[in-house]
Amino acid sequence: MLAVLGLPLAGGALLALWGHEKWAPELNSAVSFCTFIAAILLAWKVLVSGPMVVLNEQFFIDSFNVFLVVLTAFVAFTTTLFSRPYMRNEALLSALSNYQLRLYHSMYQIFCFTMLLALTTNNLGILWVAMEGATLATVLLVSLYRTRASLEAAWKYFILCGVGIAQALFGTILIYFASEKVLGAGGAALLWTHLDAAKGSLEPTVLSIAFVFLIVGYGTKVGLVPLHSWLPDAHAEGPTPVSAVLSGLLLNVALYAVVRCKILVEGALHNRFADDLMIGFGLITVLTAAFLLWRQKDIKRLFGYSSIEHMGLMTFAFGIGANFAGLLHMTVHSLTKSAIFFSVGHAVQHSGTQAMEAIRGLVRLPAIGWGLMLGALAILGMPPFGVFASEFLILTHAMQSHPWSTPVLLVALGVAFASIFGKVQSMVWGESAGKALPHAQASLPILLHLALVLLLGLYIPPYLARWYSEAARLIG
Amino acid sequence: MPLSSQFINLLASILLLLAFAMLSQRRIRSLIRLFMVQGMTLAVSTAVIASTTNQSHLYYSALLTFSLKVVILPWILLRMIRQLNVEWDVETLINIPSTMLVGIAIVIVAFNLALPISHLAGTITRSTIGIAMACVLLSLLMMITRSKAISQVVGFLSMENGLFFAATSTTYGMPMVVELGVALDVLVGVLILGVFFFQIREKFESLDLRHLEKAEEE
Amino acid sequence: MSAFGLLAQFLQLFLTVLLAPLLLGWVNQCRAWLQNRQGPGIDQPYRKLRKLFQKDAVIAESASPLFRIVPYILFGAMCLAAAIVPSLATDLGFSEAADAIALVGIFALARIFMSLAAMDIGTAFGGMGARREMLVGFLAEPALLMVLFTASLISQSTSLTVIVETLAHRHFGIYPSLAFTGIAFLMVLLAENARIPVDNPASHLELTMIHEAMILEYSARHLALVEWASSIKLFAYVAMGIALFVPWGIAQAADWLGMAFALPILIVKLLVAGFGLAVIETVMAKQRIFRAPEFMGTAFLFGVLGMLVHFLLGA
Amino acid sequence: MNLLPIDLIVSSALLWIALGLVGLAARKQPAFVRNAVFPVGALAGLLVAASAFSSRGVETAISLLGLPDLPFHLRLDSLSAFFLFILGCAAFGVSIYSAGYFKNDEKHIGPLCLQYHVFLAAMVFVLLADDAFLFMISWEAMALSSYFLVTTDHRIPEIRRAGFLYLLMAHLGALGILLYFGSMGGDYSFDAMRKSHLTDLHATFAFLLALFGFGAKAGMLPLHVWLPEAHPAAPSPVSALMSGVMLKTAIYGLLRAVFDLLHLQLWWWGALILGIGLATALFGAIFSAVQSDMKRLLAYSSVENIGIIFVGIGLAVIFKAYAMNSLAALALVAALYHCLNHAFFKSLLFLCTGSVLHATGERNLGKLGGLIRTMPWVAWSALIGALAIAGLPPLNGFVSEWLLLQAFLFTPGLPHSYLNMLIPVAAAALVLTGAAAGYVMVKFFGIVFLGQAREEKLHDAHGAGKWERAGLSWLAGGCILLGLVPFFVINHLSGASMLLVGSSLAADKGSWLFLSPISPARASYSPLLFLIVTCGATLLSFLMVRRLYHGRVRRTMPWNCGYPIWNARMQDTSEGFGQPIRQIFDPFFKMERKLPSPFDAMPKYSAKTEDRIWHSLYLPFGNMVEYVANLFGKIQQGRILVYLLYNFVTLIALLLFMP
Repeated sequence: MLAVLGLPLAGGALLALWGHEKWAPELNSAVSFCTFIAAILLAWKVLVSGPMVVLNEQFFIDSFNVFLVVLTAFVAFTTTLFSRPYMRNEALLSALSNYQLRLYHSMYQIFCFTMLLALTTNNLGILWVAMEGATLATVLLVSLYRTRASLEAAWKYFILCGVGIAQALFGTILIYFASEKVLGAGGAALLWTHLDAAKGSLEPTVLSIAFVFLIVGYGTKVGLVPLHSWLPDAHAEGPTPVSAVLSGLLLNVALYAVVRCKILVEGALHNRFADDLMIGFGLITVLTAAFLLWRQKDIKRLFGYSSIEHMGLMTFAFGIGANFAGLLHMTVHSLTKSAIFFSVGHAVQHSGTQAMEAIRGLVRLPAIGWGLMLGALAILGMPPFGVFASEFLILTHAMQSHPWSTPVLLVALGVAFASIFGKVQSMVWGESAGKALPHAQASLPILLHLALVLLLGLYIPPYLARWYSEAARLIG
Repeated sequence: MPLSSQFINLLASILLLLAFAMLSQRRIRSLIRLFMVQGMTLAVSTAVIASTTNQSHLYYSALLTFSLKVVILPWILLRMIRQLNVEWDVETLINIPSTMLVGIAIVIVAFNLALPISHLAGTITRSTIGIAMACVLLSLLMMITRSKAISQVVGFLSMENGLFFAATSTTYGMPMVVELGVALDVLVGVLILGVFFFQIREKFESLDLRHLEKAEEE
Repeated sequence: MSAFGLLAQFLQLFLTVLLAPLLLGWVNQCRAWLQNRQGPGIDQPYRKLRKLFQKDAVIAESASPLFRIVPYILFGAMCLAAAIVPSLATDLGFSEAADAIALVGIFALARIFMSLAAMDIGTAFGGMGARREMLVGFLAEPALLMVLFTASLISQSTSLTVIVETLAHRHFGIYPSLAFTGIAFLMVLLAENARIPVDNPASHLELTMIHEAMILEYSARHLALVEWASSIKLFAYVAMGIALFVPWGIAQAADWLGMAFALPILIVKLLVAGFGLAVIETVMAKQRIFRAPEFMGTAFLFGVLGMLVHFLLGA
Repeated sequence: MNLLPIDLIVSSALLWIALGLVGLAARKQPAFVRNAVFPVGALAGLLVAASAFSSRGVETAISLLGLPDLPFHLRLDSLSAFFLFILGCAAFGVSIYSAGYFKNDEKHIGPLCLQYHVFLAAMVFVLLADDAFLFMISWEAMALSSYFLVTTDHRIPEIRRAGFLYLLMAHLGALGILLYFGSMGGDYSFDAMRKSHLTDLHATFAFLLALFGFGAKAGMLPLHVWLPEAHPAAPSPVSALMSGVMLKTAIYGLLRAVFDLLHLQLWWWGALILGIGLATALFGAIFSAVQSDMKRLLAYSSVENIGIIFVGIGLAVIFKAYAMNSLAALALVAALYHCLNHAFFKSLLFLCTGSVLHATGERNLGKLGGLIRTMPWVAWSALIGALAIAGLPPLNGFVSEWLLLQAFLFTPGLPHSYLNMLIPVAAAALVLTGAAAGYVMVKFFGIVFLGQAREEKLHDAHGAGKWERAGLSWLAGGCILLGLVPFFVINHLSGASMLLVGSSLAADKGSWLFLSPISPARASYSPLLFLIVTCGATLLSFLMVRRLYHGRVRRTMPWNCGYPIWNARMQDTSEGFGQPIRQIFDPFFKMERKLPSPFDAMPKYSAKTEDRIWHSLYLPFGNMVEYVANLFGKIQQGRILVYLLYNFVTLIALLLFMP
């Protein structure tokens, strides 16, 4: 448990000192790998002995968050594998200084730390602190290149998420305000385990106001329309490994926070307010993002919007109670989206631009071209990839519980398909005009992710399925 | 109503007044001063609550607030405007009189929302939650109407103040761990922003946010 | 398939194939008479065939084997067509092998092979003729099927034997549906057999010719077979018309006596029909080739109308 | 161990996937891939066909894979067995052919081999699927693998465009199918759907979704636009499989959806399918007549044939709705038989175009000609295919059209006067389509293989290799056999028609020689006798002529009405050949024509015909999406203040409207 949190923190400190060295990427990977192993051990323990509360009740691990911990650690690890050749290329192509490299490596680990902290903490306050920390860590990563565009993106990111997160804090205060009556003042009143036990007796009015603030607040980080505006910019301008973890992990963590709060509010309210809110946000997000995809010209913005769309879909899924599908979608989305960003990163290096019309013939680098093509198809919900499985479950669930919503979803999925696929196709096929990369590209993480997504599309191992069902039950 | 409670209500109304003042203030330097006063008010109110309720950790809290929001942050901000040489801000979306009207509407909304809640509060300061909420929303409004980066940050920080006020006055403060974390985040955030300002100025030769509108989608 | 059926079948086939050129000769002779000419005599087609068979064949150097096979296929297909149209008797050995739809199929088969052979050499005329022929067929084929469908609907069968038996047994009366289809059939007959007003068998004018354009490159025995096949086709069509619209007198069931009577009756009918054809060809003018679609479209329309009238009036 | 047919079929499909991987791994040894992998794949196809043919009754299996609550269900019944039979037969011929064909594509052979075999395997699973999830997975895997095959030559922009359009339409269709399954309810296994009882309205909704989804795949009007783009773009064996087999999976899906999974059928569904089918058939026929690219011509002809199959299905639904089950069986058998036939002759023709393309490098009809002399094997195979597709006796195309027309002739029994009146008109339209098919095939065969070579290089065109010949012969042989002895297959179809409409064609009423679906008095047809008589007469005449007049044959210039100059440019062009049709059906086309003026030094004539549907339906739709996207785009101002305002407004609005 401690290792899961301690390792990235220590790694961050180490890399702050030596992040510019030649072996820094290896160290980065090694730290992430150890974190991953620790996460697996943790998961194993939870799987065997059930939920646990440790360290003076400050940390709480159940099947819901432990699965996200493993996912986060895993994607963080594979991203470091990708980041190694990518940043080497980047250091040559964009002439990064030692300071920037140090900053990058250490912030990367700090970012992982804050995400893991947000996932494992039992204290809603700490959850908030960690979320804010994650924002701060990534702001610096987004503005790493110090170009006008990246500064602009980072500024928007900072302000919008800052405001959002402040609203979430207000929501948290309101929850504390309500729980204090029941649990008494002091530390216990913000501990999720206690709140969960007492959620039935919390004051409904307070909690519904709190939930509005929380969903607007954390929803900003999730990227729910109309609070999403920071997301495409931040994805487009940061280094690609950061885009990969932003899309693949941070959004998940934010959604995790929303869902945790939803569980409480739902328990207190005894009505469908929280669900309806999530459904509404989800649908608006999916639809808007789909149409916005149509207009994109920058490859990373394109996939940024695609992340928005998928977060909307997940929010919708949790809203209608398709929790199993939502969790599965979280998993496959972060695997697929990060794989796509890996390919995109190299593709951009290969062609020297992020403008899609200038990218052609990526298939000349088979791992990149095929990675992007298959990844895009996977994210669009093409079987036999796992995204299809989760979308199938979400859609079928929606058809039974909220039939009116299915046309909206289908329109959105159709438009998203036309938008993304048309663009990806013209980038992957055709004659290549790019130049060779100075360092060999990272094919392994791409293939690994896609293989996992393919596997999940055809077969969900029983222990994973049990895990999901367990977590889905927890969510309610 | 006990005296301390009345006093706190007074401080709360001062906060609200300050929020309006900030909303109408065009000069950045005065804005920061107002922010300082806001921090001061906050610290005082925290201390008063601490003394009334004998919540010792609130003293630390008050101290923290004071040092951070009255001393450190204004100092940093003032230094910055001196170095960056920005004095005036211009309102962008809405002019100031209309902003005030919107602000009043917001206060009404916030009060009405808080009405059912404040009955529940067991603290001596129950009616303040509406004011805290109004402060938060007013600060948000201020961020929307300003075009200079620094005034946005001030708005952001005053929002933080509103939150803090909500936390102390309605619930006698959050657990210490949380508060420390919040404070750390705010501090780091401001430091990062400082770095940012210089970078932005270096690249754009200005701190005007209208330069940061390039990422439109055609 | 009874012994009688088989025998009757061969008898009819034999007679048809032999007599077919005679019908053509008769039509031409009548036309000559109507035009105040003396005419070559009704045995002229036979003389022409004999002449052609005895010549040496001249074939274009670019001709493929397809070109040389087609005349035989054409001849074979027309023989089958002549065999299954009941002209002498209804109890025919092969009648179960092909019904009305298959009959249309046979004509289509012959037409397509003819067109392909025409395109084989690669001359301008060949392609032009093939295209025009296919166009005529494209419109004539459905019209013919409509005619046959109406008959099939009346008799609840597509088997030609059954159709003829049913039609022959009904009470004499006015059948508007048959009137419509009769007109349609006549138009199809004219078009399919390259008669005026769609085509002129006697003309080699490039602007108008259809059938002749296709067989330009044939000579000697191949040409003889093609010509013979066309005369059988004409015969089959006329026989079909007789069978559909004036079926009385065709021998039914195993009836040798009936057959003995049927032959002279058939000859009389053929003479009348041939004369009728000649009259039509004399009084009508050749249409422009662009009018052909309209002409065939009208035929198709009549066919459909006939069928609808059948539904409407039940007759 | 007793191996059931379903096991054999599943193992063949897995073998295909394995072969694909082997091919990918061995991409550095293209000769091995061609001469070993593809033939083995062909044998697997034969195994599929044989197992499917020998299967009786219903076999089911449940796989370990799939979702936790919904493992993959497999089911082999007579309907899927029949379509698997089609798949196996066609796959055998096409794979054998591919072994020879891909020698020019050695660069791509690895991915090509994988995609090709995955495509085959996906089709198997589509046909075997017994739950919505597996069905959708294999359905989309099929679309995806064929998309990759279509874009094999992705350097050409048109091919990319075609591929995009194809996958987009496939995906939209798939969404429709998904919605259909969703509206059927239950736990998404087909068994549950069979048991569900929907109201009329609900069932109609489901039916329309299924029609949309499967129609998009089948190329039904007006969802056909992808088909003439995608089929020509693919390598020829793939076009063959797509046209020959993949379109049939859509037919399979529609049959499964309408007859098997939905428990009721309404008569107007049938009328709708019938109407759409007719429009599709007519549309396909007249459009293929004006094409000048040989593969596009064949693609439009596929549209036509799909229309014909739809007509059969529509009739079957009408009959079934009025509980005239034996007639429904007749119409259904006609449709199914046409599926089989089309698989054979369309694959054959596409493969022939493949050989022509390889030998000449040309797809444009205007640059071909006279190939019967340089590549006789291909030419004669193509002739068989062309005659079969034109519906000429005694080949297989005629049998299915004959059955279909028979079904039409029974409509007077329907208790619905409008239908009674309209359906014969529909029969007329169908016949018109058939005649148009003849026109098209004369154009296709005549221009490609007959006449003189329109380009110099065609004289060096080489014939097909031995693998290719083998593949062509298999399919051509199939066309002939299916035409001559339809009885056996039709007998076999009784299982499927029993399953779907609860009745079968009592084929045992006739002897094996005769085909008489109802009674010999109503109608009968004996292709074998037909052939014997025709051939007998032909042979007899041949022998007689030989014997009596064995004149010499002299070869010389063609006579050509005595015109002395004779060259290839004087032949009919493909545009010229299509001109009459273009003129008659003028309103159907959007035509651009450039006529040279008499003073042009280099006179050039060009005519381009386009699909009106594309301009009147798809482009406005695309513009609409564009417009909406721009509306949504307005919210991305790029100004942070505006974004903050969004946040603020959202918050206030939610607070105000909170319950």
